[in-house]
Amino acid sequence: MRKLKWLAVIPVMIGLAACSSSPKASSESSSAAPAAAPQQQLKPVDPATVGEITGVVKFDGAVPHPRMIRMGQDPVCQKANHDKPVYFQDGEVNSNHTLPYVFVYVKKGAGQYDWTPPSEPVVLDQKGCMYEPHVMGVMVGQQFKVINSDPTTHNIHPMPADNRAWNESQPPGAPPITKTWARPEVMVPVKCNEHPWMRCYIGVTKSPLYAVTGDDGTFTIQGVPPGTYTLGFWTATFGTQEQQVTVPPKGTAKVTVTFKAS
Amino acid sequence: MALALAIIVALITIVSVVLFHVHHWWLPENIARNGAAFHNQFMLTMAVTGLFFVAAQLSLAYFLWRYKDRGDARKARYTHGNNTLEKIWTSVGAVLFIGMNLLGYRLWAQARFVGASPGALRIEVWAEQFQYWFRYASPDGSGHFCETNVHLMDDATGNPLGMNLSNPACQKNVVTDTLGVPVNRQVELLLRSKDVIHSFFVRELRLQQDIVPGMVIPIHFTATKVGTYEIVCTQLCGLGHYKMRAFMKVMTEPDFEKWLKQQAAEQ
Amino acid sequence: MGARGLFPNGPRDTCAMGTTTLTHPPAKTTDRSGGGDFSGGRGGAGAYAWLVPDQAYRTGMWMAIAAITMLFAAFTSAMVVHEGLTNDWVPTALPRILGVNTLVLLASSGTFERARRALRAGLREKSLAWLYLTLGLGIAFIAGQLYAWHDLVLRGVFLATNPSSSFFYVLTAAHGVHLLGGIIALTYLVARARRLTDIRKKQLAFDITALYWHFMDGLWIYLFILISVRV
Amino acid sequence: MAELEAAVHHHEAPKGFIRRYVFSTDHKVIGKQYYFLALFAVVIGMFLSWLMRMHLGYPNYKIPGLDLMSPTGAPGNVMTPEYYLSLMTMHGTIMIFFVLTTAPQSGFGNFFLPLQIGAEDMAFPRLNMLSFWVTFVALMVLLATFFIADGPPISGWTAYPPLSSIGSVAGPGEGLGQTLWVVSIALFCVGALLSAINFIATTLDLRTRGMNLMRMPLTCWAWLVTAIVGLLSFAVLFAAGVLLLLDRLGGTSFFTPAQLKVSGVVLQHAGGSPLLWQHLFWFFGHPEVYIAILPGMGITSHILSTFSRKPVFGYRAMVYALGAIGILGFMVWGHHMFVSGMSPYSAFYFSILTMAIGVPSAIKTFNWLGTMWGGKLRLTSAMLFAIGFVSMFVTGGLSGLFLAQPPLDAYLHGTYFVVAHFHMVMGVAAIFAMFAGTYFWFPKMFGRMMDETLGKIHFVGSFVGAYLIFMPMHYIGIAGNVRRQSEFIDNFMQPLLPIHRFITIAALATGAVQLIFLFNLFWSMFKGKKAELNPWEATSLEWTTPTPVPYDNFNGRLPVVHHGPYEYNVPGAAKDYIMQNSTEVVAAEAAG
Repeated sequence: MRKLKWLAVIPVMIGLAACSSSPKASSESSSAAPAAAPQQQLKPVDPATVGEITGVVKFDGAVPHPRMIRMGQDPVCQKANHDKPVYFQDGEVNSNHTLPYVFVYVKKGAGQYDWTPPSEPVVLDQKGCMYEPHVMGVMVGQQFKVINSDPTTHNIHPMPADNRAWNESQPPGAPPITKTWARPEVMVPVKCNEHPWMRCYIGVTKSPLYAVTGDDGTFTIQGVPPGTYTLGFWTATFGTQEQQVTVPPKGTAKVTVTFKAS
Repeated sequence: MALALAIIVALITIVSVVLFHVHHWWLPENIARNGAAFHNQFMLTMAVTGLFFVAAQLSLAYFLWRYKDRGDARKARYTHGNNTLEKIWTSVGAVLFIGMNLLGYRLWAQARFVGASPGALRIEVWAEQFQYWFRYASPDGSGHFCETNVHLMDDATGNPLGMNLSNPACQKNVVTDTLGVPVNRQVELLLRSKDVIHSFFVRELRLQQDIVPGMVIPIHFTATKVGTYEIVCTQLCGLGHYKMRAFMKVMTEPDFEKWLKQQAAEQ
Repeated sequence: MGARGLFPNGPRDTCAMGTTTLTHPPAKTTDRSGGGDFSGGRGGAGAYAWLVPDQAYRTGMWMAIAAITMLFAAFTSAMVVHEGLTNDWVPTALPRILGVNTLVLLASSGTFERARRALRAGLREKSLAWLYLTLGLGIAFIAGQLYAWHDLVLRGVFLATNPSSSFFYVLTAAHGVHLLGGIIALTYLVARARRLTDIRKKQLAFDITALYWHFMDGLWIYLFILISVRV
Repeated sequence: MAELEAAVHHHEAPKGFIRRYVFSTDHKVIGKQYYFLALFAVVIGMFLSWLMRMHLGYPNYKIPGLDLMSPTGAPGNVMTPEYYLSLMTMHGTIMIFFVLTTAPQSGFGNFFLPLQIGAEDMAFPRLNMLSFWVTFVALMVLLATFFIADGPPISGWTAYPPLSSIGSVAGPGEGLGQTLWVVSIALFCVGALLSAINFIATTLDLRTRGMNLMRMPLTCWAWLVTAIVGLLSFAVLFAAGVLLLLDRLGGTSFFTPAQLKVSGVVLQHAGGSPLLWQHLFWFFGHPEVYIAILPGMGITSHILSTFSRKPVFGYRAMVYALGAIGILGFMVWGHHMFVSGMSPYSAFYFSILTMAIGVPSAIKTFNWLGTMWGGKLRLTSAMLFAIGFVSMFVTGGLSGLFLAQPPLDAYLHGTYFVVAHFHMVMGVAAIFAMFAGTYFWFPKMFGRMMDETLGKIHFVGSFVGAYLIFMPMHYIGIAGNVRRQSEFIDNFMQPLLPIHRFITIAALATGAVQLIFLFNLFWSMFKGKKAELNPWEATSLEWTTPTPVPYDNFNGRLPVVHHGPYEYNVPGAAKDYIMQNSTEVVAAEAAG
């Protein structure tokens, strides 16, 4: 497709538009999305009936040997971590054979509700030349704020597939960068162009029904209206999974998933 | 006016020369085996250019003052030039400039025309935006640099060079963020880049070479003094260019071996 | 300082027309001697001819040719260097029609020359006929080049397919654009041929366009040989 | 009688304002348009250098209002590293293309070449108009990058691929900004090529009677050689620009190697060569240095002779030296690439030729000194700036002898020593020549005199200031201070920071001195003393025609030339100068 597009450019270059390739190039538009479904009436969430989903994400396999981050080329970063070793977070496994940094979110089933994003922003901090948090969620339209707590210049370079990419630097003393995300996307990787080891992931969702597992591998999603959902589990290095779950009114649904070593 | 200007020109000339001469801001210490030859060539060039500089500027100053129109009856000299003079300064210039260049030939030839000696320690240098990586074949000098795969490269999981970690040859390779080298032993660097053009510059080695993607560029040097020196990138490589640097640790041979083993253990 | 010093003796006063110096082409001095059409003023269309000697137009065209030569020298040396530097040079099989196109362009140079000679001989109608033929051949060449691209496209060879195809498209496109310039000049000549009554001006226009046209022809031969060998 | 004839041959300017001053085909209007375009550009370029210098000297200082210029480039008035690089790229591009290439050649050249050779206009007036407007559009396209989301490109004026060829993945500004940059440069090439064709045809074919080549003022020679150099080099840059644009937009791989991983993305390119761009770019880039400086050499020679009241010393040698520099200029591009990964053997070849180019440069210097030697110097502002040019050219040229030697360049390359070198030799020197030309020709261009006292203050401030800015850069360069860095963060650089502060203060002060010039320029345009016909008692033809210069330059009557361009103080002559069109016959002239 890409090549066809450029084929179409060649005749333009010499000012002739009548090259034989134009009918082929036009086929590109045929894959356009079908017309949007008629607007559904969105229901408000009844706070009296909501329940929650809790669970744990386990890991089956040998605990991998943690890999140390080499920050030797920015002494500011070494100093910020008091010269203690820092380890890569992707692929990290908790000592109790559970996984941290798993993004758990309602993938299907919550579309009929009216979710308005909270007014307080989600904050991404840059501290000790690491992103804090490593995995995070944000709602479509919610304020997303980036701050820099390090005495060195950072660069924030999200590389989304569906949202608008941006690439801005944040020197120490610069004001926070505030953005919003227009479309749901799981996950948006974020790079720092100044410190190649830095990376975090942002899950952009339509609902606030998401959570990230902690250092015991557990998670809790609160405020879930009763119903049946498909949960999505995302990890940086062990792949993704899905699971059906039914939440009773005012009740708790328990989930356990297990990832295998790749 | 003319006198004041002449004095200004002369003052600028003298102060400039003095500041060159006092060496307050000067070449950093030399730790390269061929550093003395570099220094000689540098000083020779400094002498020749300094001579021209002082002569030209002081003549300007002198002419300003001496030939100023003072409103008297003196007439300007009517001449269209002098062919003998033209020939003299053309040939003097040619001999001096090109001769000086030829004197520097050996220095360049030693550094670049001749490859590293067989016993040299080979280290791969990988540059990326905005970091250097150094790869050693193995802690004990055996083995080879294993194949890298661009699709496996991932800085955020600790595999910046894209080595296949299940490959035994790769497991032996040691990747560090500091260039450790033994003192008084020739080192050959193989320069490679993952993305854009970078550069490898160690001031104390008087050595600078661009690192070009798609090419493997060998350079070699012998460091003669133990210490830690800075490696900087001098080729504009993007927004983090200003902080793209690494350190070179020159160590005694036993220290170097110990250091490399420790690095291997930390992999 | 008086006005005399400011406006020293001009050509008329010295009565030394054409003898004091050889740096002037005769056309210019002739114009200056007072016989030319001075009434047009420089603001009006087509009124420059009287003050600019013919030679300047020729020089201008030669300089344009020099610049285009450098442009193509850059492209082609880039190609040769590129081929030498990379180890993944995949040659592109050339479309057969290129040979035909070459002959067409060569023929057009010939017909242009006939048109020019006819004009010299004063045969205006004949000259115009040859000119039409030249224009037709030029357009045929462009069409042939487009067909060559079409041929490559059908084979799945595009601009970005590999370095050799990139260079093929760039070289042919750059040559095509320049030849289109020649076609525009030719069209202008054809359109103005009957109205240009000043035979000297007409010859000048013919000469300069022919110079460009032959250069384009020669350039194509060079490119054709080069891409036959390299691409 | 003479007046009557003039009336017969006289040609009037077009009446409408637009045809007369905007889309004019008159070389004098176009010359002024180029001059003011360059003036506009140089003000912007200097402003950018102020911002950079402030950041370098005082990295923590928040420049008030900077976030208005670029909210993402300077959030909270803190300059980001990429914005520094954007400013640097734009400073270099604007200064080199739109100031140094534009003012001395297209500005003064357009105005004075036809006047000095006794022509009524350039050979192709409409082409001339087109050149200017293409250049104008090129500048607008370049400046547009300040107003797009990502900001101007960050790859420097040399735009080395792959940084410049892979799009926004390489960093901010490398998306649309870099594309606009390439388009702007390509347009500039077109303008420069058209202009060069015009200059050459005019010089070769429109000279008036008696004006044979060896009677042309050295300014005309310089413009001619520059035009030829420009003709041959801009075509190559244009080609390189087209290929770069195709790499960026067309997915080709002329300059972009295969298997690149940038910002975590594996790029789809087939295996181009970054060095290819460097060869093409510097094949243009080195001659470009001479495009910037040769007209300045011509202006300097002209003015030194005029105000020394003495013929140019070694006129022929000067012409040959100009030619030699023009030819050798095309053979030395590799000296920008000693450490680029190019073969070390060719580095050696390039270095020898580079040293050879020092020879004609030295010839010119000696001849300038020879011109002043034994003269009767009138120290006008123009003369002072011409002398300043010689001083700067010598200083900047000599540091080139270090950089021309590969083993020394392997240390100095990429340090402030290089910055000092090229700013001295092609920046300050060329700008001094522009100042000299402005003070010298202002009476002809605007009919009034510039204020000489302000001019002299301007000279002293600029001369001393330029040395205070650029001499210390040699020292920190030798000490190993790397260029193109937005901050000096490491311990190595810290001791050099006080010098950077010193340079910053000197730069701000020297910049402030330029305000005197701007004031003098615009004030004199309206309030200056009315100029006499030949205020400097110069010999060349532009001083034979009244000011404002008639639309057809010589009122329909072209002058006839009987003398060389620099006949000052000829023994036995009536005055201390003989104008080129004078019919006075002096025996000593032939002998001299």
